[in-house]
Amino acid sequence: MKKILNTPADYVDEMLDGLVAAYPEFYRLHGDSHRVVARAQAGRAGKVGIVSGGGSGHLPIFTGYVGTGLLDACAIGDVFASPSSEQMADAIRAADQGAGVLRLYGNYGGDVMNFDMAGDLVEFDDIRCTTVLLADDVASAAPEEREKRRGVAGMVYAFKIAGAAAEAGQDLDAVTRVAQKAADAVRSVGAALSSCTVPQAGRPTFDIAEDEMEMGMGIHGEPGVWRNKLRPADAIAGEMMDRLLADMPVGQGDRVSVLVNSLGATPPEELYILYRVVKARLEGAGASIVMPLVGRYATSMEMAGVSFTLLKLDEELEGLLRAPCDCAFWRVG
Amino acid sequence: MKKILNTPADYVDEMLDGLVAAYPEFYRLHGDSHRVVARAQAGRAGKVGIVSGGGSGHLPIFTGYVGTGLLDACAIGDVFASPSSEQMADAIRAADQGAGVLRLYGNYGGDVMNFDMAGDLVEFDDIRCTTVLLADDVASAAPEEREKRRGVAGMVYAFKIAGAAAEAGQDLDAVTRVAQKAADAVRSVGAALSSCTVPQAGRPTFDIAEDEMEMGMGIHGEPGVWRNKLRPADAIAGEMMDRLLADMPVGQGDRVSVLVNSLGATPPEELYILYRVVKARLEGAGASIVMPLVGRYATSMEMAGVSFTLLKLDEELEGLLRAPCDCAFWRVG
Amino acid sequence: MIDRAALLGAIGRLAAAMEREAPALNEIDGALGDGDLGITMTRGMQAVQQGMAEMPADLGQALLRCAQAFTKTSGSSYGTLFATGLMAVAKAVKGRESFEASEVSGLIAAARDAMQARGKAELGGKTVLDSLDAMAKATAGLSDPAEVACAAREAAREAVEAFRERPATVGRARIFAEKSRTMRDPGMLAMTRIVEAVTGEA
Amino acid sequence: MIDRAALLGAIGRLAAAMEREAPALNEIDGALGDGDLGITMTRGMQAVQQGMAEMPADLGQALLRCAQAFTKTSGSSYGTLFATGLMAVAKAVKGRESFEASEVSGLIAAARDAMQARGKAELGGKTVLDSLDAMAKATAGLSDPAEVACAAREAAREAVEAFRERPATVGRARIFAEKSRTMRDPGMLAMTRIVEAVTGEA
Ligand SMILES: Nc1ncnc2c1ncn2[C@@H]1O[C@H](COP(=O)(O)OP(=O)(O)O)[C@@H](O)[C@H]1O
Ligand SMILES: Nc1ncnc2c1ncn2[C@@H]1O[C@H](COP(=O)(O)OP(=O)(O)O)[C@@H](O)[C@H]1O
Ligand SMILES: [Mg+2]
Ligand SMILES: [Mg+2]
Ligand SMILES: [Mg+2]
Ligand SMILES: [Mg+2]
Repeated sequence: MKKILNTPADYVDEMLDGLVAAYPEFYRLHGDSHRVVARAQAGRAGKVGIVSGGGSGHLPIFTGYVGTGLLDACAIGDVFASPSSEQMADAIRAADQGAGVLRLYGNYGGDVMNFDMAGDLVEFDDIRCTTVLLADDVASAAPEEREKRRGVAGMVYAFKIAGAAAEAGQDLDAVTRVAQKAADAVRSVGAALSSCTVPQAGRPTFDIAEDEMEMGMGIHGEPGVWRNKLRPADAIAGEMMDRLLADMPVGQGDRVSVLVNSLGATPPEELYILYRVVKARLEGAGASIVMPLVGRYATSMEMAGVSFTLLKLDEELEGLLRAPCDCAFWRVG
Repeated sequence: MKKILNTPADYVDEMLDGLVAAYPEFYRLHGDSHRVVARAQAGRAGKVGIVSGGGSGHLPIFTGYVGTGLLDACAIGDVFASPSSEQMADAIRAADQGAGVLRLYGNYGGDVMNFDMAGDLVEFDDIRCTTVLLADDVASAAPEEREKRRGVAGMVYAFKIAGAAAEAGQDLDAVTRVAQKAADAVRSVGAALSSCTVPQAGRPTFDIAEDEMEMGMGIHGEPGVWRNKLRPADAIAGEMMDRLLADMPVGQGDRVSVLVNSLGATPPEELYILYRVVKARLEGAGASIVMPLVGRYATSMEMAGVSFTLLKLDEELEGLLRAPCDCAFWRVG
Repeated sequence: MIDRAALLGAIGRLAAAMEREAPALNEIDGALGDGDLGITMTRGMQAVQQGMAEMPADLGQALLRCAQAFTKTSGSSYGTLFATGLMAVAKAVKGRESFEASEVSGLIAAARDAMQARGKAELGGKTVLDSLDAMAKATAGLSDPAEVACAAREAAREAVEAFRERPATVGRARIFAEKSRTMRDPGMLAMTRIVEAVTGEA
Repeated sequence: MIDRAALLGAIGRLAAAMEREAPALNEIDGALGDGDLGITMTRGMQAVQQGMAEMPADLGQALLRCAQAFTKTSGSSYGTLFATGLMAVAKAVKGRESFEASEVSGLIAAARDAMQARGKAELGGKTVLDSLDAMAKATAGLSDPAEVACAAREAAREAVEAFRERPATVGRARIFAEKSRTMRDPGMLAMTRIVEAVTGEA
């Protein structure tokens, strides 16, 4: 897969320049590292701040979700590489409106170390920080080791729910609690058809034959649970739903939201073909689907493939999910 | 490039089933051909109807833009194939609220014949129809033969502007006039890095080497103006801007909107890298950019590549561009 | 004399011929375009056949139904052009239960003109229009049914060959103008097969 | 006795060594991961060197600055762990302008523990922690500077080899656990090069 870029070394900086140039009403660069994006208009004084961050190459994750009812700031690293802890500390400082800051991000070793370190750094600024980790990828570890799972598209729901709680004026503990509740109620699984190319590497991250797919693959190309011939859409969707529902059963009267997500190159046409099965399975189990999301919400640049994310709702989560939000990539209400 | 589907023959029907299942608040299937999508709630009685249509495989074009302040109905063919004139006639009937219907679509031979034929068919229903064709691809014919040019992403602007005029209560002649004005003020150019695969064909529409790109290529793989080694992003963007501005100069004090569009697989990261150049060129010429659009607005499934579309505004067009609209893929206001 | 019975006979033969020729027509269309020409004609004629039982005696009404079968089943250029031609003939014979072989030339010309208006192509551009033009000219002044049939067939066949070396100028094939220079036009070839079937020589 | 002068000397040697070893470290990291280990160390040490002129005499403050150079320039695991270790040592010697060779073992152990808390990895998992652990143990009870240096170097070198056949258990390399079984851990190898440079044997 070819890429449109100038030099790999400038990829992320130029990408961020273009992003803030296109949407000055939503985003601004904060500080002088060029790797921290904050809301164009800072949140209300006294609002709990929410930061996220991680490697580049996943738009709209992470940076795209900086906006009202969502994140306050983000630190962005090179493609698939953690930002530095100083950049994360800067994002925390940008997000702080005096009520403390929730660090809400995906469970990747480097990001965890750096966000922890960033917390140590902002202790000097007297900013209170909490942490909620997304670990929603059911293919990445057994249920007994849930805390080892990778964080993938489930982040989108967590950003939305925590962001709504913060916007509603809840305090840091309350926002943290509801973010954790969302993180506990979300499950994802992905399947990849092709690799993306990290600009610095210049070649596909992994090789996969023209007639193969991999089930359970991670968004950086982490190995999945099987690799085999490409299957029909309904079989792929069926197995992905099996895996999600085995991990988090959904039954009569349950209310769930579902995200059918393209990892990048896979076009919406194919997502709709898959969504038929997702809907039939959930409604067949007696559940109601609330605010389904179908599109590109968490990607690996031009990787072909999809992920499904299931969020089981209670009244509180549903209210927060439906609350307004606004950024260049997603708007509710 | 691999595809997620069941059988090629069911690709479009299943895609449309999934689309209306995901967004019942926006879309419904109209009639029994299974290839006409109309607004979930029909427009006001007395509102001018706007229909579009053409082959599948370009989402959000065409179907995605059915919605308030945009289209009333669409007829959708197989991938890259015109719908039948009966289906177009059905779309016109669905769109008609007694004030006549504007046919607003891209200049492709088959679509033109069928929409003309559809007009003949709905004469029996006493529906008055007008036509505005988009022919915005500057690479597809010389300026002297502008009427032979293909219609590409410029449609998005035309839908928006005509849709806003119709929503505002303008009559058929007025809506047609302003749609034509938009069609005359819009220019596009594309560049492809890889082909997509038509499901029925099962192999890429065209072959292009791993280190090559093609300038001016059409969204169905129509040949462009040159094919050569892949160039740096800034060079690609520069040449595309050269081509647009040569065809429609933009100068001091002009107000323009610009669409930096992914043809499918190209991720937003790369669009932002390109947008830096687009912005610099337009602002360097003394123009102001109004409501830039950066994303996937008109695609060829999983084709890698981009298109730029420039719309020169006057006060009337700017007002209509900024008016509210709402569909599953685009919302303004 | 052409009446309802003759029409039904022609429909049966044409439907069978299109089914038989579909792979060949798809293949020649596929070399320069999307390879659907055989499908277009087969589907259209199947739909026409389904309406045969209730086919009106009024040939205008009957041919309008045939045209509609094509507007329903196909969005491809050829289907729409074919429907356009049928509608033009239908208009010309509206209210009549039969017409004569001597009228055929004028009816073909009417179809040609309507199709030209629809498709906005020039005569001489290596399309089905050139087949129709040749057929209209070759049958002009003739009135013996067998002679008319023979002249139409010959004209269609000769036109395909006469235009073979020309570049395609319309439709998808235009993109491959150079490559098309050695190839017969799919729409012209299809028209030959159509006339052959309709006149009972296929 | 280790003081500001000794620190500045070590910084100079380490910066030069990392620049020299960068390609080799990138390569070994690239076999199982993202190949940035050499870059991480080079960039970090360049930033440390830039702060050398104003390096405080308080070794706690000085080492904190060194740590910050890494938190600024790198988001890679090794950079953050290295900064974490430096911060732990900084904390331990805060307010002092020198410390003795006999304290080195305890300081290394403090770094090891802080890094373990940061990275949540187990000892024995084939990571830089195992190098530090071996070094802390080998230097325990020693007070002669040359002996301490020698013991630390030897321990680091031996640890790399002792863990060579083990599978990787943390970070990116864990994905390639099987492949990693014949390979030295990049972070352990880097620690060997670091000790060699700091102790003036590289
Ligand atoms: N505008 C036109 N005018 C006249 N004939 C046309 C026109 N466009 C196509 N044709 C004829 O139709 C044939 C192709 O038909 P078809 O396969 O249905 O086209 P497509 O699949 O590209 O819509 C051509 O060989 C030509 O004879
Ligand atoms: N959680 C951890 N705990 C201890 N050591 C670790 C940890 N993660 C990585 N390492 C060490 O760091 C080395 C890799 O560092 P680095 O290349 O910076 O990782 P990455 O580029 O994947 O972030 C490994 O060889 C290992 O020694
Ligand atoms: Mg064809
Ligand atoms: Mg066709
Ligand atoms: Mg590394
Ligand atoms: Mg790294």
